[in-house]
Amino acid sequence: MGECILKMEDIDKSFPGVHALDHVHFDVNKGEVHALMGENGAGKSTLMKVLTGIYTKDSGSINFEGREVEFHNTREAQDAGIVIVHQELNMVGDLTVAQNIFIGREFMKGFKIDDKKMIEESNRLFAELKIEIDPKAKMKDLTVGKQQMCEIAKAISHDAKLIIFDEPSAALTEKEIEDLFVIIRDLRAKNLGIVYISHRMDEIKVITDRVTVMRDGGYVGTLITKDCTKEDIINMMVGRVIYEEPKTKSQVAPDAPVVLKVEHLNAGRMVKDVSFELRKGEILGFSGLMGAGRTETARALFGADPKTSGDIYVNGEKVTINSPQDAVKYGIGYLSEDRKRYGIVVQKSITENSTLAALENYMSGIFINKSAEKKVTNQYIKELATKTPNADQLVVNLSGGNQQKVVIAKWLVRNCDILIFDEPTRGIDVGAKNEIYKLMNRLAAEGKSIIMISSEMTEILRMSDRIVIMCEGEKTGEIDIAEATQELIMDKATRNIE
Amino acid sequence: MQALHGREGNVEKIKENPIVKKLGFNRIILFCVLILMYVVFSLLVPGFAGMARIMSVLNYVYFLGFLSLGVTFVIATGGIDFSIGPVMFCCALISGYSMMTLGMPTILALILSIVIGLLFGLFNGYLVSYWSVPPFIVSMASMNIAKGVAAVFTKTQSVSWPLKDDIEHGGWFRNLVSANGFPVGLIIFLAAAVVCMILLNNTKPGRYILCLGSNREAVRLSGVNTKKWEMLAYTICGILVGIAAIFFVGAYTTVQPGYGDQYNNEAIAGCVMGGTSMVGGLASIGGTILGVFIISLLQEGILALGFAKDIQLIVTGIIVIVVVYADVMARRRKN
Amino acid sequence: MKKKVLATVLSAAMAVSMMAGCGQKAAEPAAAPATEAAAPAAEPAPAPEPEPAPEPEPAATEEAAAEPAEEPAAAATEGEYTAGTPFSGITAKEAYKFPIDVKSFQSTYWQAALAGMDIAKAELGVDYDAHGPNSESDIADQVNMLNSDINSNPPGIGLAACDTSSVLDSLQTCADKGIPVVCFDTGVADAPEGSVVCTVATDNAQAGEVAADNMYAALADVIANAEGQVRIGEINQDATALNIQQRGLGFINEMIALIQADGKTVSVEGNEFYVNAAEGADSGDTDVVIEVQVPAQTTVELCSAQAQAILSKADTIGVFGSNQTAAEGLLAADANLSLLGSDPEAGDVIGVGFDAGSIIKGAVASGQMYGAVTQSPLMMGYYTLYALTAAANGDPVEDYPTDGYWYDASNIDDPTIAPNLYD
Amino acid sequence: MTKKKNKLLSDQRFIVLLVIAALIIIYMIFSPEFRQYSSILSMLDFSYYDVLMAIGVTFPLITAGVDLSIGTGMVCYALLAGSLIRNQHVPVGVAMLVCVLLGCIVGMVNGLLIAVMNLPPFLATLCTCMITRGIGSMSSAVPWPTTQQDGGWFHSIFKLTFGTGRSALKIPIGFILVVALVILMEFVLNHTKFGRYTIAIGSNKEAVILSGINVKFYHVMAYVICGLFAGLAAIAYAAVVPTVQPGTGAGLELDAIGGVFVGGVSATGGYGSVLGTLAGVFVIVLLKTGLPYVGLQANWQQIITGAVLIAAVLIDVIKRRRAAKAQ
Repeated sequence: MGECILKMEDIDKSFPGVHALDHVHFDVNKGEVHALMGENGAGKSTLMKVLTGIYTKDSGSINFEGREVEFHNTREAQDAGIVIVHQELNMVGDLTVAQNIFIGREFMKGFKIDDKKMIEESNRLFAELKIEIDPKAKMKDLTVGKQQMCEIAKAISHDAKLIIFDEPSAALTEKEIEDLFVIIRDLRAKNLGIVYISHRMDEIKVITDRVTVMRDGGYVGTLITKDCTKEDIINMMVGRVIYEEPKTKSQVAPDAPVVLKVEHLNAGRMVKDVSFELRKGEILGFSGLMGAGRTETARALFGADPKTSGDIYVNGEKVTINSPQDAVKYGIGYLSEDRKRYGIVVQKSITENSTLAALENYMSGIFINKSAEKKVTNQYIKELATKTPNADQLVVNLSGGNQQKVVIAKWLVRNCDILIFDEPTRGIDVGAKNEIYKLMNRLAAEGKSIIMISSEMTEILRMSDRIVIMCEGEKTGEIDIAEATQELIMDKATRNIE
Repeated sequence: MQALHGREGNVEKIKENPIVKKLGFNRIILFCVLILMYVVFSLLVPGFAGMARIMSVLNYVYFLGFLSLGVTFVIATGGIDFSIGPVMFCCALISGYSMMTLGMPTILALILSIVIGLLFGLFNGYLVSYWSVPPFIVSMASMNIAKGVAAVFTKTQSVSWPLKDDIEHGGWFRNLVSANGFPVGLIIFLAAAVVCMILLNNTKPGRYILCLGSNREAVRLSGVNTKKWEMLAYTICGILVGIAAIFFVGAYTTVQPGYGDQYNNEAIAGCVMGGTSMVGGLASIGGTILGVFIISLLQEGILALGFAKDIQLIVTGIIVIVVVYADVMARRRKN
Repeated sequence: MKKKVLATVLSAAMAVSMMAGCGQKAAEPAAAPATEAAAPAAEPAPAPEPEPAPEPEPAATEEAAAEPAEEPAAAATEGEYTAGTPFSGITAKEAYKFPIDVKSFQSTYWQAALAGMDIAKAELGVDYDAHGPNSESDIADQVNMLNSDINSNPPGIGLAACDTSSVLDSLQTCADKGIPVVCFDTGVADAPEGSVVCTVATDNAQAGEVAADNMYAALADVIANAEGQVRIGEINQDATALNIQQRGLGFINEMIALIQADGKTVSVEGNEFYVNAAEGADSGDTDVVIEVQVPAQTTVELCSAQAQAILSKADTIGVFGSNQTAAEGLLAADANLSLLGSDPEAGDVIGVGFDAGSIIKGAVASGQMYGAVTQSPLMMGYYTLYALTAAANGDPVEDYPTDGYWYDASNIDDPTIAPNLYD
Repeated sequence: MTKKKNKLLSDQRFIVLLVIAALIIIYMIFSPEFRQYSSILSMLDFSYYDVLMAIGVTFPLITAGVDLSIGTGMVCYALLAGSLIRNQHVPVGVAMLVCVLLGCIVGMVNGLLIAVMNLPPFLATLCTCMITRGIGSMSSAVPWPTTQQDGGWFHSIFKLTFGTGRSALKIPIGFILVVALVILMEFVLNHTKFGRYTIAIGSNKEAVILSGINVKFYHVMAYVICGLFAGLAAIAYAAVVPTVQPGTGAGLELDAIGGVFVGGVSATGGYGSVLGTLAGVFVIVLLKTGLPYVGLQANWQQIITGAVLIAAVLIDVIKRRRAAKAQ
């Protein structure tokens, strides 16, 4: 193993209300693949953003190639040789693949950008990666998986000394992942430092040399991969948090009535002939790769996006849902993965958000009955244990977990019986995560029915009574929790892809 | 505004005071600015403090105030309406022509003015909400259409509304603006403002309009018919523009086809100055009223000092930049 | 800032008019238009050489222009203008300061009026403060300005109303407060008793008639000998301002009368207002058509678009632009067509303008524009200040109509005309 | 190949070209006057400043911003430079430079307000619109030199005139110039860093920032370019308008911006083409200058312009909806 290329010491970073990084240590050697692990919200991405200059650290030191560095933007980090393959795709949809890969460092011929050379270079890169993508295609026309590959190609095309892969595999098929590993090994052989962020334990075992585990924004420890077991890592990740016991069998009564039935749902190119049933009191997990069409299915079902065909039955009755209004009318509530964009009205108070979907119940005449509104809000603040000074607090000032609780309160105030949770714990710190799980289980026990879309395998296995697996817009499997294993789910999730 | 950046701690303390919170810190500052301006002008211009000046400020406040109130609703949804000025002229022209030339009774003409405003509001709102045409382009188009329709209808004639003594033509309507020196218009304007305030803060439409300005998708996914409420905001704006037309001719008598754009900027400036955010979701009727008063007072004061309209435009422009920048900074600090 | 700019322009205007008055080397009026265009003899240069002007000080340098530029100009003309008018012998009892509300500063016309006031100001030892809205259509702004002036209780107010109805309320206040108002450029017909003490304005209908008379004189033979229908155009910048309406109708009605007197038939088409207001027009297929067009807004480019449409019609024989903007629009339209000229027999279209300004003056001098009617803004401003002073003194004053002059290449340098041809 | 054909038919620029052709044919059928060379010349004369403004404003619009100050700005520059010529006897060439420089400065101010101070583009440029209108109104009406006067040479930038009078040969080289500028800017948009980042900022500003590009600089530049073209437009405006009048100019920006939208720039930014802008502006110009020829009263122009604008954007909206449905 080579010398140390990166050493981050005592990194501390706070956001209003959140201590995101608590004196974290992290180091990477040349010719090493170093895994950075932790639950959602453990601080992995924040740490990498501090490293690449997107955030500025509050204290601590970063030492890169023996020099003390502090980057102010990604450009400086890039110039120093640190590149990052982002988890959220950061692509300019209106530019072509080649233009995206070389954005910010275009080949020039005088004043003219040498698009031809950029296309040639892209082709060379893709050949190296053994993937087929047309460099002249507009980025927004590609599938999520291909966009992810472009991100990787872009990172590799930099003359980098340290490459950070932030959950690169979330959108990739098994084959693509294998290709990726070949590339990573290549890079390792070239004596580069590589940071690999992932949830998938088996990947970690296969590709990495060392593992650093983070929890609650703090540093837990570093292990040599080949010397440790999966369980060691999991124990470090989970730590003091006692999670809900993973379900071993469905909690749903066998005679529970079907509350929602979806038949042959088609919408755009991401939802193809999807059918499933949801029973009263059930938590139905939706698993699959990124871009498998789960969110699209939920949105089409909810009426948020137009659908081409398909029948929906609520409590046995056929219903027409063409808009969220219709869905809400039939007691369906949707909690988006992107709360800031689709869930909460950030600049408004908790009260205003809580009653948003059920305002008509809090009117006296034409006026809003503000005291009734406040009463119900306070009731749910208490019931869901939302941490806030008062009900007038603007939602923007709450932490992710509490924001999620406000969204849940919104649907509970509306008295929805069917709740669709799309990535319910994304962006929520670990402590709050378990609260959300508990809450979901309680809701199910109280007779609410829940569809839970999740990319976190542990979450799926921990929460679901039954699991629907999707791939490329189609439903590829449906397994009872009793039979579910990670391997089985992964197999079905990549079934359609050769 | 400078003080804001100064002793941060003290300012924060003041901001936390419950009374200040209720009224809104920015509004208190605006109010102080307004009073300060009045004092400064009174000191600089002998006799400025008289009633006559106030009446002349009020004349400007009325129509501009109604325009600003209207556009506040639109901006609260995150939209914009550049057609309010020309539509106001269109209302006044068509209804005035119907009254003066076609012999329509005054009361009907007044109603007609509001109806025309309403129709333009519906038109704008429909295209913006149901067809997702960007508000800016819609208002550009309806501005052209308002000018054109008014000119076609009046045969490119300017229309002069009857004077107070012109009983025969229904000069009584001027009593809505001012009766025997008593500013009736102010009462009506403030009453309308109170209605708007209640509408915006205490009713369902207002709540939805504000929320949808802040995050349209979230509101839609909460099962709210966002299109309906967005269209309503434009419609309310249209109605208020129709009323503004009455107060314009009540104070200034004559409208010409082909004009009116000059009032767009001032109305929007008044609204934004009052703290209604262009990013949507934040609107303050009280702030809008203060903003309108500041613009009107500025106009009168600058004239009284012997400068022309151009200085007023420049000063207004700079004030709006400062206010909006302060807003942007405040927001950034929060996040 | 504004005053400085204004003063500079004013003094330049004066210098040029003086220059034009002195150098009597006008082009021969009979010369062919082509050669005239080439000969820049009477070209109103942008006052590059102030030397020939009979002024003791060079007015064109900025410092000189900013402050006392008016005095020498006034000195040269002292006493000349008031002789024979009701204003002779008036002196100010106090150093009054009058607010003057003009329609706007958009066209140089108003600067000429202010130049006239500057002369009177120097003679009388009074002062004035002029303001106007950004554009002649900003009616409300002008009312605010007028009210603001009233509120400062001045000894008198000079007013050129953008709109005559909208100022009535304010004029009532003037009457109540006893502030005398002198209307200039535009009279206010139903002004309340006791507010407007006198009006100094051109008789616009008569000015329109002058334009018609002169145009007809040039076109009579063409009309008489025409085989088919011929067309006379009129561009009005709007159909709303009273003075434009009067001028436009004065032209139309006079033209109708003249044509019918020669036994031809004539009809009016185009803008509805003018068509309906025209008196005595025939209908059906007539020998002469008078086409009136009004642009959507009072900008030169839109006036020009309208003028082009008329000019390029094959049967058009004459076009009248009824104010500075419309006339300039007409000239802009002719930039590509080159149809305007002073020889109708040779197929030239007779263009008649209104008011002055360097562009129109240049075109008249070169013969591109057959001629134009100018009001006397200079005199108007001059007399306005005298009337105001008299009213402030408490002396009786009466209306004073200023003349509309016809000018063409032959008399553009005439000393009685030239001072009114502002740049 | 067939794919290409379909693409051509759905390209808004192609539709706009068809509209232009249709308008011209209609005018020619109904108005013999319009068939004359001089009519075309005049139409071109009055199109230059619109086209120049539109070329400039295409860039802010692609960044999903807007510049409302170009109309009043243009008049303001022409007035200030014009009074320099009249009162300070500044050579016309220098005055032209002043126009361009003023344009760049105002553009820079807009850019700084928007990109650095984060003001909403609408408000920032609304304010500079008021300010430039105010400054413009402080000056008095100024005619720039006419063709015959000293310094009148600048007219020949846009129109070469050989000979005099009716027989004079007039060549609208302004059109060639404008087309050259359009091609240049189309090249800049598609093949230079500035252009590429302009598109990228409009499409996904966050991603551009993360790519380590100095976004603020390029964002400001988009407004500077816009201002620069407003300055050029001021020269073109002074060349056709006999007297530049203070207090005017408000509303002219809408013709240009409308033209850009008709030309197919996406109202949400991220896509646009200068060639499309050229075509779009010509639709507006044809409506403005052409309708009088077919005997429509001026008021109808405004109504029709409004309708065309909405139609153009509706096409864009419907197209996007269809695309969204297909996703």
